[in-house]
Amino acid sequence: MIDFSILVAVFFTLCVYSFLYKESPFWRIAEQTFIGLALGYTTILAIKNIIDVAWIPISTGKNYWFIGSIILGLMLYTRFIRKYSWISRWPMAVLIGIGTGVAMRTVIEAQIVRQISATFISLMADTAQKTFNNICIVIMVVTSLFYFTFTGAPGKVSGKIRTIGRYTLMLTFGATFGYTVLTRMTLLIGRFTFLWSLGARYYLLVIGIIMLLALALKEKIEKLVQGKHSSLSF
Amino acid sequence: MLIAGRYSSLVFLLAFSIITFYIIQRSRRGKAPQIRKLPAIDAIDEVVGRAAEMGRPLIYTVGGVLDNVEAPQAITGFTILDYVAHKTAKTGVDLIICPRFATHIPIVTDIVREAYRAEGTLDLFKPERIQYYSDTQFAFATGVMGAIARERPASFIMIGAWWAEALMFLETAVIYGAMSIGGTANTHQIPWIVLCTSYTLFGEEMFAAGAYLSKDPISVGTIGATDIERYIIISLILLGVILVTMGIPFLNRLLSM
Amino acid sequence: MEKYVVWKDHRWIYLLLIVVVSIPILSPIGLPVPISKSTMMSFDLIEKLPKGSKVLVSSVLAGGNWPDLGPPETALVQHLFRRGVKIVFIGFADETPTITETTLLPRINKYGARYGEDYVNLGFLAGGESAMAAFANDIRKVVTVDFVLKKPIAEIPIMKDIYKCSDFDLVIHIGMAEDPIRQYFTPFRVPLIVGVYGMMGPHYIPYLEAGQLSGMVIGLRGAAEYEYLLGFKGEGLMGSDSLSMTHLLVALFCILGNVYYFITKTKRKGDKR
Amino acid sequence: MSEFLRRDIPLLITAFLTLFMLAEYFIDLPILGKLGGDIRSWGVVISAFVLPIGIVTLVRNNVTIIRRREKNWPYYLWSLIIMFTMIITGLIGDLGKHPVFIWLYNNIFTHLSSTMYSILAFFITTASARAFRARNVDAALVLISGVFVILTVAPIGEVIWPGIPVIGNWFLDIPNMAGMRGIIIGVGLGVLALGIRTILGYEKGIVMGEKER
Repeated sequence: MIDFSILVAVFFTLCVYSFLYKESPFWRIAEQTFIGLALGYTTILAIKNIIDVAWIPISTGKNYWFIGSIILGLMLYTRFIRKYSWISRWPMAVLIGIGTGVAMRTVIEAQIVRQISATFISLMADTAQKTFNNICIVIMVVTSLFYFTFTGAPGKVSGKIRTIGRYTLMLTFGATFGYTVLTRMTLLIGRFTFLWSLGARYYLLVIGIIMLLALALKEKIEKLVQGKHSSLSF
Repeated sequence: MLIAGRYSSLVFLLAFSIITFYIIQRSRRGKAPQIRKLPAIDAIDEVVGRAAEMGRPLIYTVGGVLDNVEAPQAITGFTILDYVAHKTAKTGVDLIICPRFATHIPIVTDIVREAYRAEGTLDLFKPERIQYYSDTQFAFATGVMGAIARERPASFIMIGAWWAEALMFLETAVIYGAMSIGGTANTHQIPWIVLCTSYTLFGEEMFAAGAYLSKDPISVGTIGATDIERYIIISLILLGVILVTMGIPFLNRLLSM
Repeated sequence: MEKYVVWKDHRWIYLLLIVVVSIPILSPIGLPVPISKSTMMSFDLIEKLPKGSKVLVSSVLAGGNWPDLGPPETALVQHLFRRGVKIVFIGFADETPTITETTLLPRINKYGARYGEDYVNLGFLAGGESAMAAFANDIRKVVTVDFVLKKPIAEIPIMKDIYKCSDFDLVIHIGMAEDPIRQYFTPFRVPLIVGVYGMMGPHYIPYLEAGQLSGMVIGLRGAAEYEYLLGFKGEGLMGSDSLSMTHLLVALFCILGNVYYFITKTKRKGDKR
Repeated sequence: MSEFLRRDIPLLITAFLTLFMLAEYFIDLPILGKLGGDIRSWGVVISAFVLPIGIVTLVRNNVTIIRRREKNWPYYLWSLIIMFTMIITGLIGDLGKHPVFIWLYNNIFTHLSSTMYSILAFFITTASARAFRARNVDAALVLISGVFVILTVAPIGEVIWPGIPVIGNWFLDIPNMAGMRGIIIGVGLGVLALGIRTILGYEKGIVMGEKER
């Protein structure tokens, strides 16, 4: 008995991977379905969110001020009317003002003050290894901070300091490179764990082979289709 | 009156606000801080020079959504494009531009046309060399990959807010032997750009190059102010380290007030 | 084309990767998983949580990032249910409440926890960091009803004495780490553990070292370590062999590619002379 | 007058709200906290309205493509059909609880979105084989620390040689920690500078949209 849900899931997964072999109608179906479903889903969640956060407080008579926020929310949509699109700047200004203020007030302690005091480490620690590490940390923090200064005079010494800073940052990007491989391979493993799972394995082989054949003979199929429907360009 | 435990943040906020306000005011009155000649600009000159020398095209892509947090990176991309367009107008290099979003097309077209008019070679300006593919990520990336394979450029420059698509066309640029320069503030994409290009502008260095070229008083003023703030932070760290090494945790307690 | 390119048609490399990722899935090898410091810190902190203490689990879990964020959140939430603490779920991505109900909770042994008394799902708030700040400072002002039963917050037993972020004994955030540090830890000083995307791990090491994070579980690798500590075989441990093989492949390509490059480079320099 | 409404009011709103959020955080006045809570709850409501803007933009783009019969127009038509199916089934009965809505989400959407992001694993592998070369010192340093960190993340690293995780973790805890701290402070200064410019009204960018620039 064919499990239609697994069949559809395997089909769309392989449609995306068909992009690796050849750009084809399979890929375009997958891409457009993804965009359509994503926006359809977001709409429902947005409506649900508006009801929970704005409509219910008003309908239960809790707080009539919320009507103001709904009006501001609707003002966003004036951006689609050319003549009045400037009105949408008011609600955008509210969002940007809150967002900037909320991030700014705590970023000072979280990303500046606390990071400075965390770098107060002794250069004569208990073990030789720790002392070496602490010296490296202090030098590397100071040089990578100094690397991003642009108005000082371009002297020999400042050039040397900036080079150390740039090399530190390169080692930092190496670590990011290492862990980015982790994220990308994780997503790949997640997909193939599903494709090789007992339920999906047979669909993988059947749909996979059919799709490979269709892609291999893509050019021939297109000539065939071209003959019949000149307007439909696949 | 003030909430305890937040005094040090408030002191930093007030101090840095005054520094930023003062430096921007001075720079708007004409006394802007001097940004040093950045190695990035030399790298861009070298890459444009290579395209002129080999008589092959130069592909320039600019990325970043205009109406959100990515806007500053897109603007820097436009500023550097203006600089490059002036150079290609002078040297007659075939400049191809691949804008990331449809909203970039009018802006990019104006920049290049004005640059060619300013250099007096308006006849060399060809609007069809501005090739737009799609707003969606992978369709844009495959479009740029196709352009690189088709045009076989000598040089490739990509400035802006890049995401996963960066690696796709960077690899193609390396395979086809283009000498390339990359610039972004998205730290998660910098490893690829460093590994595939001859020079990388990352984070503030990209904004500094933009300010150096645009001479916009507010951007140059902001960079001057942030430099002073960095010198303050560096001296605080060095002072703190010395005090802690001598066993005086005075600065620690001061900063955690 | 660059002369020293090893593979003309890159699609053979795709096939090789598919083979390398599939073999360990079909026949696992079972390599040991060393435990890292950041995962150990998280496990020890939750292990010491007294029964009945209140924990906030805020997350941006979604279909697209499930393989990266799902396993860490599953391991952490499984440990919370085992400790018998009270859990409040809140989502900051539009899919989070749905995927928490349909995918996350069904695979967790809840040790008889009852919805409403021991755990509750407060749904989704739009607005990113600003919504997080709004939620942390005054929950009842932005959340009116819960996600599952649609009951007003005041009538839900678990929410009886919870008004703002400081009423929680521990906060766990799944997603990025900087906005929870700015909106949960910095203003309220509540201990914060994060489950983050693998690629963001290195970016948050300074916060761990500065004491702003009390623990961090980094992507699938962190989840595998945590599952090993909890003693149950989830997606993390099942995927760790494939993780080894695929990483080894990339590392070998980097090494061999550069060895080949330097050999041909010296040969090329030789021709020029 | 219209200039005042069009440009100055939005800038004043942004500057005032940024300042208010700062005042609420630093000054110990309960009234500020209460008002701040109200403003933020307004923000959450407005943000909810931002989400569907993507739909209006997409529908507008797709309709123009379909009307002009541009290349691949049938796919854009399909995109609208599947989107409205999702919206209509989502609206029937309890919001987002209709069986077809949940089926489309579980069996197509989640698979599509995680597969889309997994495709990058292939590009990393080909790029590491063909493009990642130590052409200059920068790339060499990224490769050295990169390879050690990759083999530290993979459990097999320790099996090959116990020294790998020791070196890998050193790269992670010392140079990476120091370099990232420099970047974090830099980003902090950037957020601060953007905030200060917003309060001073120099930051027209995001509020005005691209026409103004």
